Amino acid sequence: MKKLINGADAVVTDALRGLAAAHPGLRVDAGNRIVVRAGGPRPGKVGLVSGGGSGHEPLHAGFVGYGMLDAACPGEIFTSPVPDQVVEASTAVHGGAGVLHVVKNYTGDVLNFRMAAELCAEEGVEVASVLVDDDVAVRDSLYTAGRRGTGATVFVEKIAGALAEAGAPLAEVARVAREVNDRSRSFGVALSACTTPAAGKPTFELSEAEVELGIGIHGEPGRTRDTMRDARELTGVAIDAIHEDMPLSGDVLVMVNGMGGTPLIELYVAYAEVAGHLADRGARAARSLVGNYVTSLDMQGFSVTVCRLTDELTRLWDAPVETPALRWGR
Amino acid sequence: MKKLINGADAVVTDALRGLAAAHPGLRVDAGNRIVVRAGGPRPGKVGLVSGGGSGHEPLHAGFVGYGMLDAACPGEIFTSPVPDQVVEASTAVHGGAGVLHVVKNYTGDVLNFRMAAELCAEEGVEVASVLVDDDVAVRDSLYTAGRRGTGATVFVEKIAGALAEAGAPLAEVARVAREVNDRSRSFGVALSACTTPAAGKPTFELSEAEVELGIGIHGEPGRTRDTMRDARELTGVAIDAIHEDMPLSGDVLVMVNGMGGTPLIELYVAYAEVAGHLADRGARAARSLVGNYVTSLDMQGFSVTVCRLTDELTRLWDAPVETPALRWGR
Amino acid sequence: MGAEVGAEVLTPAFFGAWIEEAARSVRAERDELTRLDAAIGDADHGTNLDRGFTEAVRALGERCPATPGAVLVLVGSTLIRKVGGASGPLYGTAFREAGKALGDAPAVSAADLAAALTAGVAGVRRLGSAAEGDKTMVDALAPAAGALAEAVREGRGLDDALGAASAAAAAGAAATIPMPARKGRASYLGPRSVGHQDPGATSAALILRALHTVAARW
Amino acid sequence: MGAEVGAEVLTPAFFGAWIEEAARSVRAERDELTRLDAAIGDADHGTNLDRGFTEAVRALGERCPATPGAVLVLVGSTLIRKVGGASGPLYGTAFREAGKALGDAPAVSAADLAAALTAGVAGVRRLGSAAEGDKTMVDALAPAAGALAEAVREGRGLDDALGAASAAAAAGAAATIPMPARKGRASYLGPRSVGHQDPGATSAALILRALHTVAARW
Ligand SMILES: Nc1ncnc2c1ncn2[C@@H]1O[C@H](COP(=O)(O)OP(=O)(O)O)[C@@H](O)[C@H]1O
Ligand SMILES: Nc1ncnc2c1ncn2[C@@H]1O[C@H](COP(=O)(O)OP(=O)(O)O)[C@@H](O)[C@H]1O
Ligand SMILES: [Mg+2]
Ligand SMILES: [Mg+2]
Ligand SMILES: [Mg+2]
Ligand SMILES: [Mg+2]
Repeated sequence: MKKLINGADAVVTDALRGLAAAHPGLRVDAGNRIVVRAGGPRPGKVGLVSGGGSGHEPLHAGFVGYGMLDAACPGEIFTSPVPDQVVEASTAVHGGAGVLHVVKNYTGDVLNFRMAAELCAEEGVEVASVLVDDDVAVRDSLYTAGRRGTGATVFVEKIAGALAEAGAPLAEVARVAREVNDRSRSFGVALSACTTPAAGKPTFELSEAEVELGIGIHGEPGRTRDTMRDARELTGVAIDAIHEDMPLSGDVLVMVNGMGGTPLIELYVAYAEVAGHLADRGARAARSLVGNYVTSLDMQGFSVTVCRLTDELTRLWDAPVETPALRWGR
Repeated sequence: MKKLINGADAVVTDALRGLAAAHPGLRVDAGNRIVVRAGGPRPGKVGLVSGGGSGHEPLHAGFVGYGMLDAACPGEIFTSPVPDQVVEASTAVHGGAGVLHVVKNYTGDVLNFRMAAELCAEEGVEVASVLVDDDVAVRDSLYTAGRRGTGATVFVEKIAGALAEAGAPLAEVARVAREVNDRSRSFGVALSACTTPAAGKPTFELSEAEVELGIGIHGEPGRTRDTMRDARELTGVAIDAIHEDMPLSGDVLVMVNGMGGTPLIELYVAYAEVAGHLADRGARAARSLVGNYVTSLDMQGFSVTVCRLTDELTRLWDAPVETPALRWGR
Repeated sequence: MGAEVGAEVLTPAFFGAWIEEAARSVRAERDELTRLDAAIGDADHGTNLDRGFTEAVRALGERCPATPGAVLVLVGSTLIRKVGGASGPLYGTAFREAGKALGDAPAVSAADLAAALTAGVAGVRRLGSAAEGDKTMVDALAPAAGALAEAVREGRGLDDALGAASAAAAAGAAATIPMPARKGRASYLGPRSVGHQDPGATSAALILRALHTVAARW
Repeated sequence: MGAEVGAEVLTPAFFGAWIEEAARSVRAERDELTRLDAAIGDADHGTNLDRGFTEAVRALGERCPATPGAVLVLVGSTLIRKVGGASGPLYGTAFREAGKALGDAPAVSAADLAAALTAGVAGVRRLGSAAEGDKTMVDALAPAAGALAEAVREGRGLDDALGAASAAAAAGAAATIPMPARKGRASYLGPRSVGHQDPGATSAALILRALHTVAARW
């Protein structure tokens, strides 16, 4: 393992110091691991708080800013944040209109955010939570912890963030956040495993001829190991899996997301195929994102996330946003 | 080698198809490999054209749009474009006020752009060229092809693009482009080599204990092989090399750039150190970019580029830009 | 050695020694726990627990709680505040519930400890809604609580009783190997989780073994 | 075999055959050229030239130029239009300058070819400003042009003369191994470029060998 770090224990704190130095629009508490929009809470605006393990950059701290998150709580690498962080972030952004927690569906995230929400309630901060669980690779939710939250998190945070910025009440912001999640599905493929700084070696081994299909974003192996194929076929597997779960039609918002170690040129190759697969199924990629948004350290691979748009969602997607990783309209 | 592609020969064309599908603001001719801003040339506006080998994404096509490039000509992987591409792009964006070619200093780029400029002149398109040569790792330019053009290309394209957008004449746009280059320096470090689709294996081998110092952006080995060190020391080597060549002081624009295979969390770790090293030398990172901007396929590593700002350059850097990879202010 | 089962010999110092021994043991097995988690999870269980128990030892050193119950509640709260992930709230709740079950007695008996462990396991079950056989820490904790309660009922000595609990936890952890996971991250792997020992069950067995180690020299 | 040195026996078909043979040879050595370029450059020389010569053969097939000069000018223009990189303009210029030197004669002599090769090399030098010893294609092309001119002056047969040119190119390419590069990408490596054969000199030797191969069976 070779990483551009100062030691496994220092990665998260150091990266937060870098984030603070690079983005004066963020207030970063590197010690307590809280990233908040500078300027303090806006009275009457619903606060949006998310968080999760580190190693998925730019998620979540890279989405803190105008029109998206008010605060992010990064945990250790692949480890959900602790309740204290979430409570502190929630009170910091509370402008009197309540706080929405955007929680990816992992046992750790769910439990820590749940404890935090209870503590927030004790402190008089009204909290609503939305659970993101878009990953169709996880089936049989009776026998699993349920679907993982992956790429749709970006859509939920952007769209709910736009509505919160427009001054909508907590219930409305929560409603649209849930709607985005309900209308979104993801599927991921790994060409190589990632290496956590603590483990120091890849979480699994893949030969030159193999891929993992249906991976999550924590370096865990996927549902199945399969033979390596070209971009057209691999994206076809992803779109098929999504389409089978949620038939695709009409205008969609689509993200081709890199897992951290895949260069942009390959993501554009993949996007060309995804757009084609969507068209074949009668859907139209009305809006798109191509790049590294929800990563898994240095993993090579990609995920596809599709959201079936409504006019409202499209309008909120197009609304101005100003964060380190997503910016338009201002 | 495992890549998310449909075959080594198809990569560039496929990626351009993906770029076209993802960015309706671009007019992409995937066959002839020309990427132009939609909407055609604006009469009286200087056209900005750049190009170079593919494999450096988002450079250059990702910087085509309002306030930056008018056209990009992507060559094959790591191969400069041919004169025909440059001529076609130049005539396509010519609004009567001449065209600026932004050329990275490589023999191939220089020769092909020079031939293109001659052909443009024959067709009545006035062309000025600016050569970007910011890489301090290349010394003794008497015995080399001269310094390579690397990270400063982004600064040159952004700042000259802003001036062109403001309606400045060709000579002015060329002047500021040269000034940005003159005030900018870069240094790169590789933790691993990249693999070109055609070669199918890494261009060099590095052990777990080694790094290459002073690399370019084409997978070539650096000036020296050295022992792997932590982020603080590796960024120190880069800043030292830059500072030795161009003493750093005052406000600077700094980019910590990933080579394609290094995740964002590590780039932020590196940025924290770079900001510290700059402060130690009495310079202030007044503006910054952290991310993958001038890549080398899947190489792991980073480069640092520093530009000593003036009030004019700061103002032009801050001006609105709307491209796939760089966007603010609109 | 071998205090009477009914005797209230377990002081705050005993519980502090337990947590110190657990911290030592987790530190020693950190990389192995992470390796197990890499196979069917996300490769952080060792660092998570190491961080948490290190903090717990520090917190006990700073605050020196006066009752066994307060020791365990502080340990649980510290784990919740410092670990994160699934195991933070789960272990944190286990220790907090166990501590609450001990009330504010200045010293407690093996029978009290058995009841506390049972309360702790109940807390984990409630929070994580995992049943035995789901391939989680419950598969080590539940048999351990059962074995301890049984040994106490049978009137066996402390060392002996905790030896039985520790052995039951180890056996429970080993028994997770052939199970397909139904809770936590490993469940995403479905049948591919079979053949690997659950990291949380493994750490639970370590923590029970630490309890026995401390009891044996008490 | 062995036409008179003065005789104008080299027809457009001869030059077409040369380019076909060069294309075959570049295709066969493509991966080796790329491997050499990976060591001290950017791993594209083989694909660059393969693409260029494939296009050159296609262009000749479509347009069938009527003179040797027109054949070489078309080849050079095609290389410029299709190759890119450093080698595209350089080889393109070499062929274009050589073609222009042949004028519009319907067939040319070995002496004409020698002069054309000299003109081509001069074009490369002018454009790339590399001298012999800089570890570039010039290190193969210049000795080849010299050897051909010399053989022609000595009145040797075509096969023999081109054999000498090909041998000189091969020797020139091999001689680049100990050189530190001063032009092109390899120069960035400074002393680390020593010990590797220059890819452009290697391809130049291949192209000269193709010329000899075709002459030998003409
Ligand atoms: N719902 C649950 N109930 C009980 N234990 C669980 C549950 N989910 C996960 N665990 C335990 O947590 C362990 C993983 O802990 P850890 O790796 O620290 O957290 P995370 O899974 O969030 O990375 C698993 O091995 C398992 O024993
Ligand atoms: N200035 C120059 N003069 C002559 N030949 C050169 C010069 N620069 C480079 N070359 C030749 O070009 C070859 C590299 O060609 P190629 O790999 O196709 O282009 P690039 O270097 O642009 O990738 C080198 O091996 C060398 O022989
Ligand atoms: Mg975790
Ligand atoms: Mg090249
Ligand atoms: Mg884990
Ligand atoms: Mg090359």
